[in-house]
Amino acid sequence: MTLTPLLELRDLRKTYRLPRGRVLRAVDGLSLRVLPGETLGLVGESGCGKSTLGRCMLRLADPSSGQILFEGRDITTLPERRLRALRPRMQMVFQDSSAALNPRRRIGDLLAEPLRVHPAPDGRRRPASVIAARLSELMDLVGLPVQALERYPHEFSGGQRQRINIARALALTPRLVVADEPVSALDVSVQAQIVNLFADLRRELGLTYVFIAHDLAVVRQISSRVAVMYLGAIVELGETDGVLHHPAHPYTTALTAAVPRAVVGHPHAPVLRGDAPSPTAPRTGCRFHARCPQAQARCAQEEPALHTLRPGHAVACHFPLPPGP
Amino acid sequence: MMAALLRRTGQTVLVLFGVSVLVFGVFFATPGADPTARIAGRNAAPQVMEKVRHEYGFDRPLPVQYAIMMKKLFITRDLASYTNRGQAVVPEIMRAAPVTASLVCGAAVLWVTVSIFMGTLAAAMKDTWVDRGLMMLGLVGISIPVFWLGQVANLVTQSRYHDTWLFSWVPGLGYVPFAQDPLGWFRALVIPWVVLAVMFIGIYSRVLRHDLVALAGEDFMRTARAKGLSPMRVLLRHGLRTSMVTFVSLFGLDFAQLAGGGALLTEVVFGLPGVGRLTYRALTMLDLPVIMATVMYSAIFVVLANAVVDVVYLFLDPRVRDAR
Amino acid sequence: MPADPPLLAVRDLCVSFPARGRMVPIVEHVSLDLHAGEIVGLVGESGSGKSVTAMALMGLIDSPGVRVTGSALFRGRELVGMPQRQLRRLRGRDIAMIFQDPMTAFTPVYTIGWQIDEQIRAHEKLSRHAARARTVKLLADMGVPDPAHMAQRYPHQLSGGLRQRAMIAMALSCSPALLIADEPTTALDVTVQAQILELLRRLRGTHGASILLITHDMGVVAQTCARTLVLYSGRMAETGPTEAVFDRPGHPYTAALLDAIPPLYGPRPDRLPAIDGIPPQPADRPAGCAFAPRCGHAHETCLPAPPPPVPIGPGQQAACVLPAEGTPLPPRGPMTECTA
Amino acid sequence: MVALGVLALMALASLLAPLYAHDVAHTDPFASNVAGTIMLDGREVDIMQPNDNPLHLGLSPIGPTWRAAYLLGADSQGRDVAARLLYGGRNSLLIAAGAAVLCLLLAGVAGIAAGFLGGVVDTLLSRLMDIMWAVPVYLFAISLSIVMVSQSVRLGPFVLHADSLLIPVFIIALVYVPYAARPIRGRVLALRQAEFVTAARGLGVPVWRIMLRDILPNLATTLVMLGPLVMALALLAESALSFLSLGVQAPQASWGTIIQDGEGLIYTRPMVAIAPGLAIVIVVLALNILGDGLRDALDVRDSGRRAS
Repeated sequence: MTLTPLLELRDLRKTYRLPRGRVLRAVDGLSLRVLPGETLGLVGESGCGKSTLGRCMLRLADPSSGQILFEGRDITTLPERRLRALRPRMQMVFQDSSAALNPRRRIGDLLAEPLRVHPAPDGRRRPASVIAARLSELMDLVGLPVQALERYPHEFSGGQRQRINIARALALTPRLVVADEPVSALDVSVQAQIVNLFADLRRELGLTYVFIAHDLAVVRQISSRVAVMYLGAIVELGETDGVLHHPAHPYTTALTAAVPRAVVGHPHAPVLRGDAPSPTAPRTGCRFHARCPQAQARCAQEEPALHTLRPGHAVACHFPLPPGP
Repeated sequence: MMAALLRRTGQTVLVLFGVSVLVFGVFFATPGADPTARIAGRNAAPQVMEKVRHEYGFDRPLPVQYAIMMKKLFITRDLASYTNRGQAVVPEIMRAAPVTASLVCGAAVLWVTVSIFMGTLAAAMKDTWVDRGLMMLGLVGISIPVFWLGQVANLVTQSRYHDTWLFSWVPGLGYVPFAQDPLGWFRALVIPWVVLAVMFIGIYSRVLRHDLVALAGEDFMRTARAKGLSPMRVLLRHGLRTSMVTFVSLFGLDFAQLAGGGALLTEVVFGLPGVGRLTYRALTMLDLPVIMATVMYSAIFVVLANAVVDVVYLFLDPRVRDAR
Repeated sequence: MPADPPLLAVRDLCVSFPARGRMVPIVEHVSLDLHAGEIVGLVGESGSGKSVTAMALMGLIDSPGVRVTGSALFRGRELVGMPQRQLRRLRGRDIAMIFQDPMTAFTPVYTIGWQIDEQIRAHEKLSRHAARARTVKLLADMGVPDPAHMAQRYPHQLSGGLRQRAMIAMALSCSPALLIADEPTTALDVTVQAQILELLRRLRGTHGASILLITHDMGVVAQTCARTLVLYSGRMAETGPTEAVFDRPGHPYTAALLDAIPPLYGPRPDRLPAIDGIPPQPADRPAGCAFAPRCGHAHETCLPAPPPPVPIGPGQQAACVLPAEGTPLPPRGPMTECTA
Repeated sequence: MVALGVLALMALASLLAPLYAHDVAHTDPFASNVAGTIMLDGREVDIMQPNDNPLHLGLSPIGPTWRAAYLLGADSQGRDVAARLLYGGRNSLLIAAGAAVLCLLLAGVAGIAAGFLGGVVDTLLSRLMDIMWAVPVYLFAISLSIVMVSQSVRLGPFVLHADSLLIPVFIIALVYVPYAARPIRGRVLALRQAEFVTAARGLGVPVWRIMLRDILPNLATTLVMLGPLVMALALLAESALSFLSLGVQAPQASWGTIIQDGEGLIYTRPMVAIAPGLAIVIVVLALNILGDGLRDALDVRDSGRRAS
């Protein structure tokens, strides 16, 4: 069965030029397919380029090279004006719920904005009554009272603001939603509400998610597939529990082992030493070899490609770990 | 590091070039006015006009005029005043420079010490009456026109209360070279120093207080307190030292502007024969070459001072050192 | 359970700030014991008052009009109301603190070594040279590579993990009896967090420090702390040995909080058991149990006044009416694990 | 609040200048009145009086009379200082306000262009500001003034006469552009990076609409804050230029020109110079307090968010 991917990235790169001739390779030759209806979790530590990748996917940042295909169509160099016509079908939810909402505008105004700037499917502008009806529908969808439309962003708690952000992203019934760390700024009790909301909305509206997070447990809860990123590239990709419970890449192993679980017992000794190297440092060979406990001579010279290990599980490692029992 | 230095130098040269073009443009390329008449002065004879036109190349294209002007300013240094019977301009500026330097340096010492004291004290006593009083005082200082303050100071020290014990030591207006009589130099300059410093004391103490108060909420200030340091040490060694970064950059700019002739009004009011008063005298006689030369001189000074501030910055803030 | 008097005994600590003309209680009646060599966790969501509690113990709150009442005995000396001059001698030498964000917690314009030297020399008469020698030794102990060189570097030149190690080195520089760690790993990546937690656990053995660990992460508590105190909206919800709190939570909030964490292993629930609503603002806390509006077990006895903590097991207390009414929560039991 | 009241009062007083001059004091503030006399305590008194030195050499204008006419005395041409003060205030305030508005307009355009378009435009504009900033503000203003005041300037169809009040407005506005453009550019830059702007782009909102609905309203606070501060600077600059005879040209008056008139009389009739100086101090102080208050008031939301 081959489905046309909703979103496809081909050898995508995003580099930033820094002073003193240094180059930051935020996304470093990355290929990925997002299938319709799935939730792809994107995990990695800070500075691994997952947020930049998320922005590149929607052309909110322009990639330095490579290709982005949305619904099979190349949008890599599409001018902003033409891109606008596609925006209703691809949306983003940001991490900082307060920064993503203009503090000087009312919630109702913010939510109506996409409905005002985009014509209705019949090509005409939406009349005010239609917009008003849609707004109350959206508030209902994310579980907020209609009265909230009259208020300003700062009058809400973080969780409520994130609901507003989600409502705005859904205003135009998109197919793809890229959520960039949407719950990492929230407390556990509120985080669970928002994770549930994402799951409910997917079921109700048939959405496709790219869910970016650093919290493995949250990603596992929501994702059908997981991609593990390290220094701008995917090192492991596959079905969620396959990757998290039977990792093939030493980095994924270390990552899962490092998560402090809310279970009292034997604390795990940390597997990795040191911090991740700076994404500006030049590198050769495997991007992980300097911290890898299993590194061998070959790892320092030759960069491993992401290859299929078994159906639905790919890894970028010369010496992948064997699957568990 | 080397590359950064080279880039900075390149930038400096570029700005200098830009400034010279700007100044040249203002004086000689303004639309609808004949520069010849400006240089020759009011009611100049036709022969003089002709001589000027030829000497400055006003009958030739603008870039040539610019080149001639720059050559006269920097290479042959024979730019001469027409209204003042051929007085060479550049040496005159050189003679006036020490006076300006004496005035500005003294004022700078005064304003830096007083404003650090005032700003720190206000920050330490945040939200008390001392704080409010000092800051209001600063605001008043900022709001006083310096030439008017100078006049009032003259009125008080030279006339009204000159005969009282308080101001009997104040000499008449004018300048005494340091080499000639250090004490006289000092006495002649004390009042101008204070007058010139008042506004800057206002600005700097307020900026410093604002910075220090903002810093008080920073994590590292809390760390410093958690280390068991005394409040004094926290404020001075951690707060003030960090604030110095903004303070110095501000200081560099203001100092350069003043030394470059920005202290004109003070010099005029107190009859100090510095660069500023030179400009003023030229101004009353519409002696354009002199004015242009002083403006150029001051711009060069400011640009160079900016470069120096950048270097000082490197020493003050290690983050900047690595960021370039 | 050690029988000797606790190193730190906090009783009925209350902190209130003035806002809009009245005193708003941020922290209410918090009590805890911390014995020598122990790591005690103080958990709560943002706004639960955990950081304020720590700052109050250190006497670091200096907002105008703040009122701290109750008692906090450190080695038998009362910290609440202690004059700043005495507190200052205590801070950094007997009680040290480390903070959440090691990036902003160091003064940017001095080297790491200078800042550690400064603390040592603030409390002990030591030459510059001797202080630096100790600094380098401490950095080495904390697992900082090439410590002599690292001491000469500025905070921004170090990675997050190294900065936090340097921060801990600074806190330990005068061998304090108590270390208050306020969200020490929140700003760090998980792999680095694991290293720092390992380091904190080791400190008890190597430096004999007791630790009050403040965090919002139940996972961090489970892995690090012998005993736990759960705060909710400025009040104690539950306290006890970590294992007991996690396995047999006595307060519905603790139970709900644990349930709301998505599991990394085991069966994946369709929906997470989330807690509805949000914690109340300190100014409009309900008269009764602060958790009652979000609690599935709330009934009329919860409403008139905040329930006092009642013992529900060895060393375990919960501020809930359920155990006294004979309907305690069922134990969650040790979590079933599917091993990798 | 008090600051606002003081400003309003000063502005009102200046507006009523003709009323005072014609109907209360009955003096003409623009005509020389060296030979004139006024009635004081029922006696007719010369406006120009012999000096009180032993030989009674030379003449000095009369000092403050504390009556309607010549309330603050006369200047060296026998003109009523009080009336001139009010007329001068009109010009000073008008020029300062005009310059502030024009300056913010220019700086706003430059700052928004540099901050929003970025790239080459930003580099060019920023360099230009650097270059302008390199010339001390007053020297720059003097240079421009001397060129424009000495001859009329023709800019296309517009002719600026040498005595036009527009000249100081234009000059002062121009020299303070870098001062105001820098913070505006910084703010625009920050806003352009703000997540809510990215979010708007993600929603497919056109650039002009983002500019209008998301950037400008957030920029307004910066402009409002800068307004009084720039006006304070402009007022000081105007008085300095006029003091150097490069600002407002005779027969018009401004506070700066009156101080200059008073310079020669400073030891004998100090009130001529002190009164306009005090007026400047009061207005500038009020403007600065207003600017400060605005900054505090507009910053509240930001500081309130820091609570954790």
